[in-house]
Amino acid sequence: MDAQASHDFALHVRRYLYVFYALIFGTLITVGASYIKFGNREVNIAVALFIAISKASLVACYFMHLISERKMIYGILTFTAVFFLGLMFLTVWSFGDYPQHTVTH
Amino acid sequence: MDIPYTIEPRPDTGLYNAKVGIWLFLASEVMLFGALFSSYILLRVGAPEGLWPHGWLNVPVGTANTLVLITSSITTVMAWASLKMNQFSRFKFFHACTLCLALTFVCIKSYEYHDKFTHYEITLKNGRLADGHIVKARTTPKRVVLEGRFVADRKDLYDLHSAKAQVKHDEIEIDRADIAKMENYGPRHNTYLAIYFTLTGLHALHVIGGALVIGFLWGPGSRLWRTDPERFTNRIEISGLFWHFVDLVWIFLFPVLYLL
Amino acid sequence: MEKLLGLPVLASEHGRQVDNLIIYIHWLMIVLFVGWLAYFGYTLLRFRRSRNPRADYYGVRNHSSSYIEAAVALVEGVLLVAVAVPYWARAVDRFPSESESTVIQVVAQQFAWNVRYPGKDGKFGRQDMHWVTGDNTFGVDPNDPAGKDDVQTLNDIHVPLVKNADGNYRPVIIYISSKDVVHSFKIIALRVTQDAIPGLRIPTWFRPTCEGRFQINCAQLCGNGHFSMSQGFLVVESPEAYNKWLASKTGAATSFE
Amino acid sequence: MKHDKEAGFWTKYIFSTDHKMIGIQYGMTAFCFLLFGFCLMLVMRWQIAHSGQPVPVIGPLLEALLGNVAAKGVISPDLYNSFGAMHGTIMVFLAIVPLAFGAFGNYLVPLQIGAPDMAFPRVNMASYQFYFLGGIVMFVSFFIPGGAAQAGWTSYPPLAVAVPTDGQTFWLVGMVLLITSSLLGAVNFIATVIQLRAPGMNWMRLPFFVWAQFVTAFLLLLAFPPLEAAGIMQLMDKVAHTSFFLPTGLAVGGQLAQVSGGGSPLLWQHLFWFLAHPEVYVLILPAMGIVAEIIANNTRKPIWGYKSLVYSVLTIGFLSFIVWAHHMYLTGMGTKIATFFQTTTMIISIPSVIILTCMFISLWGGSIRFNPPMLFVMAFLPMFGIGGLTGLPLGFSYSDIHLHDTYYVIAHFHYIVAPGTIFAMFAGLYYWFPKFTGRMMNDFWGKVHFWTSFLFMNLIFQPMFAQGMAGMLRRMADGGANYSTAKTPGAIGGLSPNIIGLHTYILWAAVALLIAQIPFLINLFWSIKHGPKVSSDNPWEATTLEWQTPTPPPHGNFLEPVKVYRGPYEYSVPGAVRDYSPQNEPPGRGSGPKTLESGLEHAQGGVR
Ligand code: HEA
Ligand code: HEA
Ligand code: CUA
Ligand SMILES: [Cu+2]
Repeated sequence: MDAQASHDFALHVRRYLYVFYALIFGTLITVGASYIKFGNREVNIAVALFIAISKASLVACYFMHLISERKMIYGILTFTAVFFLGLMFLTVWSFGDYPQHTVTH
Repeated sequence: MDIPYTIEPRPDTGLYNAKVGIWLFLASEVMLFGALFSSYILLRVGAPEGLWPHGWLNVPVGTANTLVLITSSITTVMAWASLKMNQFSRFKFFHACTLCLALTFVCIKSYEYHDKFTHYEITLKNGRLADGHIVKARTTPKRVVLEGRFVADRKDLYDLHSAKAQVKHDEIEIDRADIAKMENYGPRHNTYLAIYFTLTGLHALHVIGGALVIGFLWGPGSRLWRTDPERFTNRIEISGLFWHFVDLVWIFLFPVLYLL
Repeated sequence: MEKLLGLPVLASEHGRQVDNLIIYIHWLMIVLFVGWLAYFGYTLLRFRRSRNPRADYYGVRNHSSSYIEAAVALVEGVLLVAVAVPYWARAVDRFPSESESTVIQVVAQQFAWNVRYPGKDGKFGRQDMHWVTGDNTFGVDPNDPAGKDDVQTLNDIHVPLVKNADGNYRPVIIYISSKDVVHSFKIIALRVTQDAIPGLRIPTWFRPTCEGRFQINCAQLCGNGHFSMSQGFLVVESPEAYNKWLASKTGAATSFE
Repeated sequence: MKHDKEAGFWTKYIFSTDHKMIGIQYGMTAFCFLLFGFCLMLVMRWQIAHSGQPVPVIGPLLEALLGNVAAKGVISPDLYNSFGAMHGTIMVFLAIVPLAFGAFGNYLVPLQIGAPDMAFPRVNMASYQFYFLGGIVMFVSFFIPGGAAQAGWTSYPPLAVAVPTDGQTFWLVGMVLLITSSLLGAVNFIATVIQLRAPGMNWMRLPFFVWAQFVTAFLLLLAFPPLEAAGIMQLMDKVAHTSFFLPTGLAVGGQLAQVSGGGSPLLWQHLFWFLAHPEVYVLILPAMGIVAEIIANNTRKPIWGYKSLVYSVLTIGFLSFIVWAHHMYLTGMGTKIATFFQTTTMIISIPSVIILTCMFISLWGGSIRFNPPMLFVMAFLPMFGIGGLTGLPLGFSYSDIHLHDTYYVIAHFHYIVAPGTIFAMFAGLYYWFPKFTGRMMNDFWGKVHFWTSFLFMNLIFQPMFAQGMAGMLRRMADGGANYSTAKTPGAIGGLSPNIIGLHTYILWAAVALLIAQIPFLINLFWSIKHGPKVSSDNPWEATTLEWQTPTPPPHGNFLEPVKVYRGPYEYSVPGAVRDYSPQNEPPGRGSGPKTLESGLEHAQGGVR
């Protein structure tokens, strides 16, 4: 492998380290945030999930190189994402929409 | 005719076969854990008021484990980069770290499991509840000794975040005669623990599986480097992708199960 | 058309629309099927090898078929918007007021139907799942007065056939649940089907239009006795007979066997 | 070929990584399960028609094998439920899917796209072995104490958890194995189609069969994992006594269940149907693919509307993920959610209409050869039509009130899977048999097989519509006798004697259907050894690539690298000498200019 290429990789490596620090930081603030009382729990959930999603996307984009992946992969993952959301939301939704007067316990 | 594009990417897709394969596999994994996450949401939303546990898991330990997994992720990607930069020994070093970290993760996890299995909730005949870790040494066939506390209402056991939950734990002795029901914090104890054990158990299996693969590629499998470095690097990339995914799942598991 | 499809006898008001919808769709199906079949038979004869040795590369050049497809879509759309959705909405989201109706609770079990009436005070006793025991099927709070006069029967539902002030037959509202596995409360002649799902108490309602003794079916596999879960009957009778029957039951409530 | 000579018996037949051998293994196993599933059903049909009477002939055998669930050769309700559940499971997961996807797909997809093999041959082998293992587990479960799963192929909890035998546990383990197998297979198929298409084989030149398999693979890949998750959870409920699907206050058999409660039975139903609806399209799409191939070949003209076929199958694939709750209309659904699922259900029926329409119109102007494969395909069209059309009244929640869980549903889907998919499988076997073996199957006996099967299939399933309309319910161990007017005099809504009476006819039609398979079996096995040898590698004069290989294809399939010049169905090209122009035949050479592919575009009209 020629010098140029390995030089690029040195750059890559530096980027990986930054991501690493970001992830550590993210973890710590998630824990921190969970001890703050935002009034109602929903806010805590929102915050925690937001951080989790950003961490996840860091891992996906840089460690898994999704940031520079091929169209084909994007296609596959988009469909997966759509169906996953479909599964989750439709199911949750239908648990919220029973006939009138239905008693759930 | 041999199978094309096992190593070099196919021009129009720009991918080699295994790359497509692993991403498809990961797609199915997304649906697998996705379904379990959806179930988690439904169980949690469906739980009666005040009967969904909060703060039942040890946050410091969980945090430590999260950091362990994240670190293993960076070492993995480093290992791959070293191969790209043609530095085999560095690769060996980094993946050695990965393997140790994986082991650490599993150990910590099993410690946490053990902690739950030795934690008991006892319903007394008079309706009161005792809750705490069992003290094996001093528990006899006649009496049970717990490192814990008595409570009147079940709800008091559920939200350990709230201020009043910060209670001191002392040794309590209970005569087996007045025990109505005694159950440890195993999967069957409630739906929270059920989904906790299922999700983390499945995740742990993935960790172990990934570690085995990486272990193989690190040990005997690495001979391939001499004969066919290109292919070997690809294999490391593939196994790496899987490992990152496992890490990624944990990134969601941790807040969802430990913090919220 | 009912005859042709062999739809069974009908004894409820909304059942008419159920049957109509079934009939409309079957018209669509028959038209499509016969139409296509005719075309199909014709082509098979006309273009068989012996009669047409050389095939035509292009075949049909117009897109009249697109119109057929569009038509199918259109009919389905109309049925959906004009019939299926509104009637379903009426069935599950516009219940008659309970004061104007006969309100009953049914809890299915392997392999029978527990029935519960509110009793004289017209109020069901407070219920909660944590009261449920082997013999307290409905999970009624034992120390709630409203529960004391509740009437409980097994496999035996009676409802009166009377006209309300508004001139319609008095509706029947049944809250359906199950204490063990999933069953399904189905009365064919009344066109009523509602799964009995443990952990949910789901209401369904209908207006009987004639007296009679109706078979209650269990339509969901519920174990090795599923096929024989057929002792349940719903009797639609005159108010007098109904009141007499109810009176004969009163007081049986306190013991939950 | 060189490779084959090296390979010994084990590597060649048992642990083969050659997609063709794996395809054949799949086929053999699946056919056996198909027959087995049918035999289960025959026993059930006897019990339905003559409940309580010992099964003739095999009654004693059953008692010997299964013990007192079949005491005196009489089918007990428990055994009936086991057989019902296993018939469904076996037919869907162990017979049709492995046959349509595992066997035909494995053998043909690489050939049709001009690839030497699957992308991951070893994964392919593993996929078969997982399938085989899963099959074993399912099969063994019949013989454990208490017998196989009894909660229907849908395995609804709490019943599935409450049934006191281990059959359900075996079922769950078996399912996890089968799911793993399908996932490996799906990954392999998709990767193969994406990566290994021969030069020139661009997406719009893929045979429709490959498209169908491609979409099928995606359905398996993304729809199965949720069921796997659900299966794991039910396994936990069964062995670890968790309460994922068990609500609070459950009182099975008199006393309170010793579980924490807090779960939801409907959760399972959602996760199950999220798989099971796409699954039903997994059962039909490959069949449609086979149908398209055979129609094009035997009408000697291009499939009409190739593009719209492709878009329709993609649409079906996409929509099939968001219609699942039409199986749950009567579990208590509000208007909003019901409207959503009714709408999607209606929308998804349109692409099917389009597909069938294209098939029908393809016949116009053709020069139709009526050989056994074509006959089965010609039967497929109206049979699928009936099955599909009867899906519509089920698709509206309001009419489903009357039809839900009646024999109308049974008839609906059997018209699609039995005279539909099974016929397509037969057609495919007759059609590709020369490629598999290098010999032809007997025409005459093929036709006998067709006409008899066609007749008896309809005699079996047609009456079920009437029974369903009259309100006869599924899964009745006595065929609904308990609900007959005879049993409940004076009650309104009982089943009339002539509705019950239909059982006898169905029984004998089913027996006759089994007998009708004998000519097929003999024909099949006889032809393998003694059938007339094919004169050329391309006996049907087809255009697709699988016919451009030696017969049977050697390891590695093609002798020299393939290049593709035209669309899949270039039959009767104007100006060409022969009435078929193989995909890999360079332009000019008597096959007409390659630009004629655009003629295809024109033929199916740019509009769609
Ligand atoms: C391969 C299998 C398969 C296929 C393709 C389908 C296709 C369809 N199915 Fe079916 N279905 C099943 C297998 C299948 N189904 C199974 C196994 C069950 C039962 C599960 C269980 O409970 O055990 C079931 C149950 C089932 C239900 C639940 C019923 C109930 O339990 O109450 C519903 C409800 O919406 C439904 C709807 C549909 C619809 C709208 C289609 C549509 O996709 C159909 C579209 C097709 C057409 C509209 C035909 C178009 C053809 C023409 C227009 C040409 C006509 C020309 C001639 C006939 C010559 N199906
Ligand atoms: C793909 C799916 C599939 C297929 C093909 C079939 C095929 C058949 N099914 Fe079944 N069936 C189901 C899926 C299927 N079924 C499901 C999911 C259920 C619901 C289960 C439940 O309630 O949970 C069901 C339920 C079901 C019932 C209702 C039971 C009940 O509710 O109590 C009935 C009743 O008659 C029935 C009958 C039949 C018949 C007569 C066939 C016939 O068409 C069979 C035809 C088979 C052949 C003609 C054999 C061909 C094989 C060969 C020729 C062998 C070749 C061998 C070698 C080469 C080695 N099936
Ligand atoms: Cu109760 Cu079936
Ligand atoms: Cu469906």
